[in-house]
Amino acid sequence: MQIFDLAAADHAFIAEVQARSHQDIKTCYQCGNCTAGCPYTFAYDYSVSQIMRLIQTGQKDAVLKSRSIWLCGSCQSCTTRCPNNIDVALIMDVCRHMAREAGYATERAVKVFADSFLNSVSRYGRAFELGLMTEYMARSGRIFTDVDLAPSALMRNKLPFKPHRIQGRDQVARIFERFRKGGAHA
Amino acid sequence: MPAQDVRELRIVGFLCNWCSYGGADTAGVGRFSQPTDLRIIRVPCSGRIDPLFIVRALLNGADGVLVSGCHPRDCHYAEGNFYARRRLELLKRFLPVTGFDARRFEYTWVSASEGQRWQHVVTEFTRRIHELGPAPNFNPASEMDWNALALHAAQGQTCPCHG
Amino acid sequence: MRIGVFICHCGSNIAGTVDCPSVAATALTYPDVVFSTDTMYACSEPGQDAIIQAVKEKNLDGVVVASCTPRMHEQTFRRAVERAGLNRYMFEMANIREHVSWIGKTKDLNTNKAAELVRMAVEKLRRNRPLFAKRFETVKRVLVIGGGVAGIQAALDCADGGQEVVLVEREQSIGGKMAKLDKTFPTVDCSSCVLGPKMVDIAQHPNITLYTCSEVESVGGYVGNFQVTIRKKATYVDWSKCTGCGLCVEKCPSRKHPDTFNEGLCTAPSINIPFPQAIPKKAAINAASCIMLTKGKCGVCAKVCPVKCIDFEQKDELVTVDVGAVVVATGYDLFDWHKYPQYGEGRYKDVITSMQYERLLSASGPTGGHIKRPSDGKEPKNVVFIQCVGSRDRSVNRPYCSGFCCMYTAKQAILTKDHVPDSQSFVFYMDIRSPGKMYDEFTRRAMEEYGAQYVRGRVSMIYPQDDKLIVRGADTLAGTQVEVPADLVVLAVGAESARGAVQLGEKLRVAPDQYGFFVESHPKLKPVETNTAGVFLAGACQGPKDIPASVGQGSAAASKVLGLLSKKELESDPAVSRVNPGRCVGCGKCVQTCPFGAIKMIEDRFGNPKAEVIDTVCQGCGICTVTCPQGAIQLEHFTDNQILAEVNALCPPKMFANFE
Amino acid sequence: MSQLDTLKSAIKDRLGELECVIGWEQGYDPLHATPLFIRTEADLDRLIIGPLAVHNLATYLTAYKGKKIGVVVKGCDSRSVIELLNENLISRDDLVIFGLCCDGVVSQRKIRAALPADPGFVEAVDISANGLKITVAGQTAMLNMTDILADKCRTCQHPNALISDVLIGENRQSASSTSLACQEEFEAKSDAEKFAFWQETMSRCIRCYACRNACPMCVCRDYCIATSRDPLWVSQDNSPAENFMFQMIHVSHLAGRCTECGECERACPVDIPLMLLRRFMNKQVQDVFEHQAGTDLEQTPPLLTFKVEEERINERGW
Amino acid sequence: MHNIAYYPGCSGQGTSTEYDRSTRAICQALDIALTDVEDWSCCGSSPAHTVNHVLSAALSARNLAQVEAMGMTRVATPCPSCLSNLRTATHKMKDPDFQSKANALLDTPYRNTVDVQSVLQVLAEHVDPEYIKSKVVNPLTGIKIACYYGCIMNRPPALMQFDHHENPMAMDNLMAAIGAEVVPFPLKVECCGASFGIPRGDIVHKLSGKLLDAGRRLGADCFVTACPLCQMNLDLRQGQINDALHENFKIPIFYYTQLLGYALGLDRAELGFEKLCVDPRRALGKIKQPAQTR
Repeated sequence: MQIFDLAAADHAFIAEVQARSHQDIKTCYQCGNCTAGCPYTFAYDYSVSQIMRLIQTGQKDAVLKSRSIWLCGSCQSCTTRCPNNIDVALIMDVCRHMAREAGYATERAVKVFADSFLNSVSRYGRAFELGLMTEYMARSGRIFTDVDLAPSALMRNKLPFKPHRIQGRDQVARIFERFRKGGAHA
Repeated sequence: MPAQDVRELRIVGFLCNWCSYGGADTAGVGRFSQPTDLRIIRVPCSGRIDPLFIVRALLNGADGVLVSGCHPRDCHYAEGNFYARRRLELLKRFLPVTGFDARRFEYTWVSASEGQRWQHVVTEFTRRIHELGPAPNFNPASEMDWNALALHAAQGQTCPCHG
Repeated sequence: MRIGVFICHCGSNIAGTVDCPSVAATALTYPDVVFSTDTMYACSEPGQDAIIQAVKEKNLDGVVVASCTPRMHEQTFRRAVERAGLNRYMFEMANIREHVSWIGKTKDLNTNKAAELVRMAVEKLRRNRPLFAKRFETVKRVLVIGGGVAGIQAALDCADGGQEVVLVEREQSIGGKMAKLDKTFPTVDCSSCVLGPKMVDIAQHPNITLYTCSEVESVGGYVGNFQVTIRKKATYVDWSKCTGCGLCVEKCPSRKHPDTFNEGLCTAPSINIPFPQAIPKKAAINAASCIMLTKGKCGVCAKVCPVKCIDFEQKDELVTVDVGAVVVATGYDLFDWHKYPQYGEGRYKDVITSMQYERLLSASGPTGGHIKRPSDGKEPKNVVFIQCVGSRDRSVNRPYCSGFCCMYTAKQAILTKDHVPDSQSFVFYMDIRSPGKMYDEFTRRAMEEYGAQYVRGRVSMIYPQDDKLIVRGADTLAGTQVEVPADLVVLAVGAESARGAVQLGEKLRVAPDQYGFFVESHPKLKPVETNTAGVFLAGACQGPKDIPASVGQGSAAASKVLGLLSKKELESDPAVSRVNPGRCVGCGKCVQTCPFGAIKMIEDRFGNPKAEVIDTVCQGCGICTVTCPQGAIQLEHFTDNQILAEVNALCPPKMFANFE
Repeated sequence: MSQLDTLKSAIKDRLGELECVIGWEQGYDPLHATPLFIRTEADLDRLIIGPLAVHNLATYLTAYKGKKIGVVVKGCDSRSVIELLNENLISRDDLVIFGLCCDGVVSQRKIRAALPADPGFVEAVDISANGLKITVAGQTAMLNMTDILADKCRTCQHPNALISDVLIGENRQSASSTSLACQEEFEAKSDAEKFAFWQETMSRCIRCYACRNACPMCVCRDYCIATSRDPLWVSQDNSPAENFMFQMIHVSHLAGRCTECGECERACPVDIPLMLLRRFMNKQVQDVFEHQAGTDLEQTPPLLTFKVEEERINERGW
Repeated sequence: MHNIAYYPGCSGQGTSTEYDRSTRAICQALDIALTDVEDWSCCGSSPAHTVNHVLSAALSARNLAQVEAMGMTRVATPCPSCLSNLRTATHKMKDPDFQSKANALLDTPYRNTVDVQSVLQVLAEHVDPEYIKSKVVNPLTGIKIACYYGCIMNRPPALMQFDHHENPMAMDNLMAAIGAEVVPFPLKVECCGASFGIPRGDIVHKLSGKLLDAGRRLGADCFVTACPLCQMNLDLRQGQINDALHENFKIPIFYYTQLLGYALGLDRAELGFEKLCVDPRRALGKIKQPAQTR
């Protein structure tokens, strides 16, 4: 198991998580309610409450390199039931942002899927499912993803072959463009 | 004595002994840090606070006056804060006609257990007073100002009613 | 005037952020100050001796101590100056600890502020005058509100101490929450075996008058002389005749309303005696469900009653008693767990409260002491206990620890194993709070001897699956999620202030805290006193408490009452209002606003109406002083001139003369 | 029979049982009235009423406490009587009230301002419904009533005596307007302007206490806290701040009691517009407590009572 | 007659066209006029908020600004994911600092004057259930339904401000109103695996499988849902779930709008039952025909 040096807590990291999430990390008393309700716990390497604990103790690397922050489905069960009114799902989101910015992607497929999705939106203004699947398969190398579903979906006309190009797709593209330039944090 | 340090303004507090003075004590016991401007005068009950004390303080040059008592219904003397609420509300509403900035006077309720609330009230009120800055002197501040005022008054001035 | 000033260091509490010697030096420049010094601990014996010595040596006639809050040590120093031969009101305090050193970080600002507070105190002291207390007699009778174990203890101790006691209980029987319990921790002795004899003592004690089904309607007066009105609610049974034979209870045809004593686990007849050991053992009718009272026909109870004590016409009755002191022992209520929708909000019958579980465990309960789950009456095998339901939870505005749930849960886990040997208990906990004699050992026994599985974590949700309840929680020690298929889930609900506590507090002028628990006079030094003289607290009305602590406080409150009433006379605070008849125009505005009726109108020798204060009734609030436009009625020790002196000390007027 | 004759005969009927009846007579010249204390029927001949009878005679009532007297009141004056009764400062049994229905009174200040120069001694005044014809040194000036009507009459809501044993005259309509332009103008000024205004005004104040002495509600008389050492609220220093403190005491002690008769302002020798303070305070009292002093015999002054829930006082967010 | 801006969401154009069409059909039948948001774009869905909140808010706000340009103040969407994103953007942009950051990414700034609701909320709060009952021609008597709301329709409650966050009832009430038997489904707000279907199919198989199992234990003939993603996970992936968990679920997953349309007797072509992967005919066959009911 990994051994943490508590004296080497990264206080800047703690402060950044707090500032970006507007949540007070210290109010977490580790009751585990978030973990108890989290449907994704079985897939995590650190449970939600452990992520909270690692943030409390300033273990930046452990948090940002964890799988868990990528596998959170933002289902809000933790946030809804936290006895200390902490928006835990938001903190998971913030950690994922910070991990991206730091160049980590422990669950690479999840990241690639999100990137493919947004590329699709940036290109057409709306999500183009078939297109983003293609990009995802190409970039993740998982070329057989859900091929079993294709006949069923195609047969029922669930996947249009052409993207919906909206008139304002330039406006949407500019959103992404300005975002990349400005690197807006929040 | 006027506030000696430019960092401080002169804020006078009137607090009832049972609730708010206790709340201020609770804040102290909890080491809830606060600005130092406030000076607290302890009275048994907010019902003892004559609005004229507040007027006196303002005319003497106080930059802010803060009154705090027990929450309505919680008065140690059952009814004191009910009377206080009427008197203080009327003063608060009356101040604008005098030219005193009504924001320099505030009244609120803080119980003996509300140390954090007291810290919040003091911090916020002090911040407000600092935003308003030092209060103008009703009496002229220098001999020259005295003379100017006397001259102006002697020349007669336009009164809005008797024009 | 010759004033001495003492600036206390309070160790480093004050001296840490206030330059005490400099404050003392500044004080020497104030008018009438002839002596000024700093001292390490003014309240200590050497500190007080130094004050006394200085008064004598320097011929002082007034003393200012700058130290902690006057709410802490004003009395201490007043006694000290009295020992030095001064009147106790020739003393003022400047609060330079709670209001200066503990809240400000900048030393020069703190030092200046401390000096100004001392100046304020000096200016006030210059306008003080000696005041002398009046004496008055006390009523030798005490009111105890609440007949739970704390109230029972307080009542018995007061009664044994020779005082008359009036005990008022809202419910039909005394006994409170403890009467519902099966066993008690950490001894696992029978609750009713412990409490029962005390309840009987209440009924039989010659000094105790018991009013059940009764509430305090109003309270007037002051320490030593309270007037209390008690509302005796209609029971529709003449208790002077009722023998408690129970025939009516047996025959009552209306048996559908929830049995509150059994926490709604079963129903009760409309005329009922709540439990076999009830004190008083008298029947009472539930007006809301009684067929006679709701529909005008039936009357079976009246027909079968051998002593003809049923009275459908009975009305509420008001009783007035004079008492010298009041003990408040109104206890607590249980948190309403429906605020946790993730636990089913009552949709799942086999999710019950710990108090309901007590009733299931109790031999006098609805199942005769056999654990049967409500849904199908089956004996549960997997029993899950969830702690901190309504405790330590900000999201439901209950951030405090209820204190006793850890212990009663351990007890219930032990009893579960006793009742159902092949059962398995699971206890979801956050931390185990067991700081009492034999307490931690007891929780260890639950785990080690009785095999209760303690799981550290909260429970996020409960949902039914077939005839089980799936309890999904966390095991934070294992670092993951856990699920238990439970047959019964027991919620360890926390304590909250008793319903109606805030309203009672208004009547008694005892302030509740933000959660509705009554505030004691001092958390350490005056735990059973309140800020209203003559009103004392016992038990969980002051904050969640277990049985030993409640009993201890009941006795503590009783000792305070006995101490108070043992004096033949009490001294009134001389800081009361006083009328200057010369200035009084007899308009009576002060009489109109006084909340205590402490001012009366008299005629002077010329027949002019004048106001006069009744010293022992006046509580010293000063509402009258502000009401009087002539300033004819002044609250002693807080006169207009004294407060104006403080204002002027802080904000000196700019005089025209200053420029001449 | 004219209103005056009706009044005279009514007073004559009751004079026997009374120590005196307070009314008005001509003062040092025909333009000025002065209070008349009627003790005999002969005194009755000098009685006048009308637009020159400006004084609020209720001011004298507390001085006669314990004696049975009569008083002539206009609508506004009657409010002072009601307020005094409500505060137990006078006894209804000792009082016979001759109520008038009033067409308004003049402002001497406005008359002075309307005349080309200070008139000095006025030779004759001819009163008509439209105004006054004033003769000074043989010269005649016609002044329109609308120009010289007192401010309080412009907004008068109670022209008919609200309380009386004998009511004389026919009911008059209350004024349509309830606000005065000068008041609104002043209130609209900035804090700094108002502050400077009072600074300057208060530097004129000579603290003669005429405002206080003229006030029917100032019943403290010799025991006013503005002129006592114990308690010592105001120093002897004649500075604007001390003068204003006195005025604040006055306004504060009138809170919820002032009947807006305007006597304070009328009495001021240095023309301080004290009614600016009074009217503003009364408006606040009306807003918060829905209270208008001296309009109802059953009312309690708002600062002598309270409600547990004050509908019109909002908790400020702290 | 309510006139509301309508934001269909991308899936309405692809994987859940039947949801979009049936939604439009029932709204028309219930006198709710929907005006499509002009030239709407993707709200960014989960991928956007997992990347950056300002970006996510800007993508949503572009559409809300479009609603403002249409002079409307209320927009409804059938999709909970869109709903969550749009409402989050509205909420976050109440902070002026955040608002200026998000608006800096946009051509047309959003003034934050639009109220966002789900179509379900519009039906639950603005249409009298008695009115719906009165319009029913094919009551769903005989069919047992598990209502599944998904995790973000009602959560977090402070943001969504609709129905109950642990035990929502809006769909239950609607289905009961049209005559169906609603089973007390305990996992109404449990997550189905959300958008992990593609990158982490195993997660969806496990979580959605659990839901199907709970429904089957209660004897539900079918599920109804209000979420395209949930529907896709439960329906399109039901075969994958069966393979992964060695199960044999055959539970059709309807959109609530489809069954509502059925009960209202709307044109079958508008309801798109043929788009469902798990054959719904057996479940629909449980519905007693009006003649039999009488």
